[in-house]
Amino acid sequence: MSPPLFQRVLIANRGEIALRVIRTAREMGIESVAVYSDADRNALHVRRADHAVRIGGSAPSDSYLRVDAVLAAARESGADCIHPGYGFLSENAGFSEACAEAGITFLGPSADAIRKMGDKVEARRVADDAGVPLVPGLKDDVRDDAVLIEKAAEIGYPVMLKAAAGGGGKGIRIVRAEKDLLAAASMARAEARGAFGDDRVYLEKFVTRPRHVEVQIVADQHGGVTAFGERECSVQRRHQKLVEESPCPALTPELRAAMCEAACRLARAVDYVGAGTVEFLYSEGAFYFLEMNTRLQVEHPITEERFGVDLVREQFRVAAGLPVCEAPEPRGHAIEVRVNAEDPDNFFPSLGRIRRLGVPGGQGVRLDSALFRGLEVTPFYDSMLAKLVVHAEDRDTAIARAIRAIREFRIVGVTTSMPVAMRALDSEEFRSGDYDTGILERIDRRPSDKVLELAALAAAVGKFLATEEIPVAPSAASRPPISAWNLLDRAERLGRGMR
Amino acid sequence: MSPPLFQRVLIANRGEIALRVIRTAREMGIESVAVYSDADRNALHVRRADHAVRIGGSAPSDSYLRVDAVLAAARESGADCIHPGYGFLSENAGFSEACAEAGITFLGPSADAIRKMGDKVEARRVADDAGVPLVPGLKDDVRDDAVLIEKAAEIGYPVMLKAAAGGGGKGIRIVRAEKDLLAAASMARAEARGAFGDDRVYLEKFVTRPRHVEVQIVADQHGGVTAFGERECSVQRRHQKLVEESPCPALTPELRAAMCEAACRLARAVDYVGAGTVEFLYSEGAFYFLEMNTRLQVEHPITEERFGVDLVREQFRVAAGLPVCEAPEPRGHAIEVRVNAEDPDNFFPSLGRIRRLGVPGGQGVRLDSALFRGLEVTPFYDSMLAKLVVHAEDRDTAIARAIRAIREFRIVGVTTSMPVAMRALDSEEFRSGDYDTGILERIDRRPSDKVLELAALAAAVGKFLATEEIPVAPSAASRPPISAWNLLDRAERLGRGMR
Amino acid sequence: MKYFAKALDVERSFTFERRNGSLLVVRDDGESFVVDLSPVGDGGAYSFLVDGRSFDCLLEREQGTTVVQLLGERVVVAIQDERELAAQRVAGHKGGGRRAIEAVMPGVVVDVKVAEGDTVEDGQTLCILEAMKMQNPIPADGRAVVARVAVKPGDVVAGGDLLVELDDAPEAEEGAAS
Amino acid sequence: MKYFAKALDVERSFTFERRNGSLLVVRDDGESFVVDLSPVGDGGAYSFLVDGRSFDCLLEREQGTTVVQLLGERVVVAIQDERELAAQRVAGHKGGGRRAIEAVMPGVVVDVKVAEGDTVEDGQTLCILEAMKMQNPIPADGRAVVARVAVKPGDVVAGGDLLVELDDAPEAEEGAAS
Repeated sequence: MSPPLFQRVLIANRGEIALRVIRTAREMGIESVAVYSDADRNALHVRRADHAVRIGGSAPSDSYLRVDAVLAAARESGADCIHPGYGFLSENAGFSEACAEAGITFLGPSADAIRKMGDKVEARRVADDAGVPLVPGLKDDVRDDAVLIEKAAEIGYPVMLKAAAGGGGKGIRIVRAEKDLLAAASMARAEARGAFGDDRVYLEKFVTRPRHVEVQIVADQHGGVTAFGERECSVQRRHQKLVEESPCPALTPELRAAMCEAACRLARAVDYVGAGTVEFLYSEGAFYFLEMNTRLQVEHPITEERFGVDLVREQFRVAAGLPVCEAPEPRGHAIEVRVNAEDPDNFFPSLGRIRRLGVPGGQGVRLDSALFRGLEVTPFYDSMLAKLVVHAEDRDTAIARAIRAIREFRIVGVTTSMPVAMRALDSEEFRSGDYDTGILERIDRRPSDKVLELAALAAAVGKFLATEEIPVAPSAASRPPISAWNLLDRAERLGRGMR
Repeated sequence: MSPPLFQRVLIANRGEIALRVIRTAREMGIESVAVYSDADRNALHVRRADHAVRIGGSAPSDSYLRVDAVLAAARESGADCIHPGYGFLSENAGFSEACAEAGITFLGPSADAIRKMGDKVEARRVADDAGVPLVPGLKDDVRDDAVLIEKAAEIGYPVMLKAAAGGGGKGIRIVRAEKDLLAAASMARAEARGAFGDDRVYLEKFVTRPRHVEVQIVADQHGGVTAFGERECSVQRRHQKLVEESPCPALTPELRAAMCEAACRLARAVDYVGAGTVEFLYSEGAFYFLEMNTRLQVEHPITEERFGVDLVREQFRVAAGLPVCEAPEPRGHAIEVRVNAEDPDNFFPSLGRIRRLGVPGGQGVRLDSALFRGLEVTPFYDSMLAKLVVHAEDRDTAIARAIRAIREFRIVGVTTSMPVAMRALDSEEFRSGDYDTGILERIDRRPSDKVLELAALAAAVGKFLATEEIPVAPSAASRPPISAWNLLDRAERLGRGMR
Repeated sequence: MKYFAKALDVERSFTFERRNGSLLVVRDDGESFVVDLSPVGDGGAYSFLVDGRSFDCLLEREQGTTVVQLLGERVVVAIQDERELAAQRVAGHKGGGRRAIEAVMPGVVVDVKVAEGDTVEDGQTLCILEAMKMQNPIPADGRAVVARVAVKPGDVVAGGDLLVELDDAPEAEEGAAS
Repeated sequence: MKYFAKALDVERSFTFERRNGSLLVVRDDGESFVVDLSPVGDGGAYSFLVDGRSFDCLLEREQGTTVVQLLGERVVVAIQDERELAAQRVAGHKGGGRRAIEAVMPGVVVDVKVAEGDTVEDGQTLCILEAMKMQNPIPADGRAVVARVAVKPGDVVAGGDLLVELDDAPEAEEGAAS
């Protein structure tokens, strides 16, 4: 075996992504250093790392967000590189800079690239210059009716009129045909003046049935950029992704190639080094730049499964100055289901202790999680408990595999989002492949009658057996062993029913 | 989705292989029927199937080996096909026949093919006729010294002289050069006469540093046979495989092609239909037929991982009359580690209840097991608890991944063979790829000093903390919560140390 | 004895019978099932056989309800036997009265949507609690009048802390309430 | 107080000290370690930090021994504190005497290799027990004389059933025993 590329990596993160990096580091012969907050003393990323350093209190601002504490831990433990994971400090340009100053390799892009892509206006400008398509629209208000009509025709209907001073969806009017444009414009101006005291309005294409599609790239220090295909991430609620798949069922090979090319152009335009994701809005044969995430993405495993690459390994490799690998021929279809600790009906976070855990297995099933029996799910961190990733020969089999894996996955102690994901996967809309970012709102949230009937039956049988098995007049000597459940039931009966 | 190939499959097996078949059946839209013995009422294969039928008592002869009970269960549950798994009835020609008579599809070869390959002498004859190489040797005793010398030269030294009436390794003499042949022959005859009252001896090639290499084939009803490469299974003890890998690091592309071709010829020679494995002895650039297993093999997943195929799906497909798929280009390297409930030092079976379970995960890790917390490991069945399968870009990474997955795998309640497998994987001999069936005997069974020192330290700290935390004069009111462990320690101290 | 189960809008009652070592359940619609509910270990896992069909299920029994997990779904089933139902009927209908809406989890109050004296409808958002990186609207548990608002934006609350107190509102007209 | 640990041929003793909230262990060779052994749940899992190095470990404590699982290995550690060692010394050396060799698991006796009166060496196979599809040689636990053979080939035995009784053998010469 060749000597490892780095001696020791500090992972400035927690949970499944910290574990993800530890695993690849170990496989590459690189020692790992975990950092932890007080709440995470017993977390799996601490137990699985080779070294562990406490960096502060439970609140992220007291630990995982502290640049000084993380760098001190790196120095103390002798780490020669830092992996930021996602979230926390991963898109903090100052952190990238501080690592460079401390002589520790940051496994991500330069501060400059992070800053450019982190500023929405600047990112759009860079993308535009690099020939990456943006959602068509005007930058300024147009007062001349004839010009407005001409520009709207150029953009193509439907178009949106957006109040310049507005935001959060306020002051938007959708215009579907030219005949309605001028009337809508004057109404929009009047509304904007009333609401914001500013009657300027912009024209922008209204993207119908939008899909969220993103391209995974890895760039090296020698100008090499590889695109590892795309991921379809339209199954979202409140802009939080719940299910992702690869490839996107809507793309033609030509569109895919064009999208990958555009992503690579953008990466080159900012001298990008490392793994990154370029997000696009896709609609009816066209795609538009949304933003670039200058880090490893949560849903990167579906790309890894299809391409047979390890993206964290590529991160280490390009950071060490090696060229990025060529993209192998992708194989089959991959789906990721995010398992969040939340109420499946109202998406409220669910806190508690994991009392029982049974994980799915078998062919084509990968679980990235930091779950263990006994884990306390606290309010301090993200509610994502696990990423269930399946890979199969074709899309139908991948969907079937994801559903069977969800059925095998047992978590007791907190409620999870799995039932919602299962119903989305099982829906006609998802199966058809022809869906958009509104899919979750259209999914039936009610379990089937079959399930409800079975649940009622199971609950009744459970109660009957628990009730029946308590002797009517138990004597200490002859009493059969009584489980905690039976005791609970008896307490219930004595406390309520028999009073 | 197209209609399923079968309505309902009964799995005439238990444990991980039953679960394996249930999973693929579900993904193909085929309902599954589990059968179970009394010991297996709560087994995972029963809980994960769509239907379950009790077939008898805990001893295999009272349940899983009963052709009548299995067929009755198939009729009762309306199954239209039966998967035999491995072991139990899977290589029982009468069972294949009985299924055919009952009008139920047997997911395996014909009774005729099973019989031919099940009879060692007949199997060798068929293989010989099909041009599959056998270990060179003579079928009869040769009394003429000149002929003996000539034949031994033809076979090539070293050769073995084996007593015709011998067996189990008794009465074997190895001859390394021609000058020793005649003396050895007369000694062997004398010994054979003394031991067995029969002085006939045979001449056979002595295979030095043998490796066990096998080829996976799937054959359809139309004469199509696909070979899915080979598996290297030389890490054995007492003829039980412990670690398997694919590809075999010793084979050249030419040898691999020749071995696959030979396996396909043999399958065609017996009109084979279904999945099967042709086992070879490999030594120094040559391979010799050992036997054919007319069923799915325990270690089939490493083939699935490399080729991206589902062999159980192929079994269903060819049984339904569809053509077998072409072998895709294999990718990377795969390793299987069998996790047996046994003492890692003496290989004794270890029985007990699984009290704690933590399974490995992440990229390239597949676990096929019917383990769950609470499982009773009984003496009735095979001691294999799980198959840990890893897949990676290259062999070095696959080895590293297998080791890190073993380190993540936690089983409390029975001892397992994992430490032995880990040391084998970590050995210079295995890493070099140049090993043979004797490798396990050469592996150091002692944990490293580092591990022993750490274990001593951990045990001491554990005992110190448990002892220290018991107040010297506890009063009921102020006593801190005492764990069961502390109580155990206190009992120990009161019962022994303080007496 | 009868057992009454309610899973969302599915309401059923069951009676039980033991026959030749098997357990027979008869449902109120006359359908009957041979069932075998076998506990796996002690954590609430069961192997549930219904007329030969097999379900891997989890039952978490709490006061008056059982949370059932099977086929990838999670269903909260209200479950009572005849005695419990009778006891409850004796206790009579409690009504709403004044009640506290409490923080279901620790978090930060980012917005308060109501003021004292407001009449709110069932499900209407009272305030918004941010926890675990998400904004969670806290809804009214029925039509009510806001008796007291105990928090203001920016407040950090622990799980169980009082957010809002509600009083029963005068009955709305039949049409509006349904 | 000193703690004595023995893992195979590694024998160590340790003393403990608490310093500024840290736990310091000093080993008999003078090496010292700052350790933190943090229990994870109640099943014997621990996060074990030794001078900043991290180990995910399992400790199963039994009478006089602790089974330690870490780094993929499983090590049985004999562990005693000073008091226990002193008590044991008082009790004195017990010696072997007559003892029963029992079936460690249920199975079928397929072969008996010794007869009454035989002198057997440590580790010598007494009989062969087939269980879980494997043949398991049952060894003598030391140099001994066979006092009684309680089974014959074909016998089905349960776990704990007597197989053979052994008596202490006269001491072998120094050279043969080592």
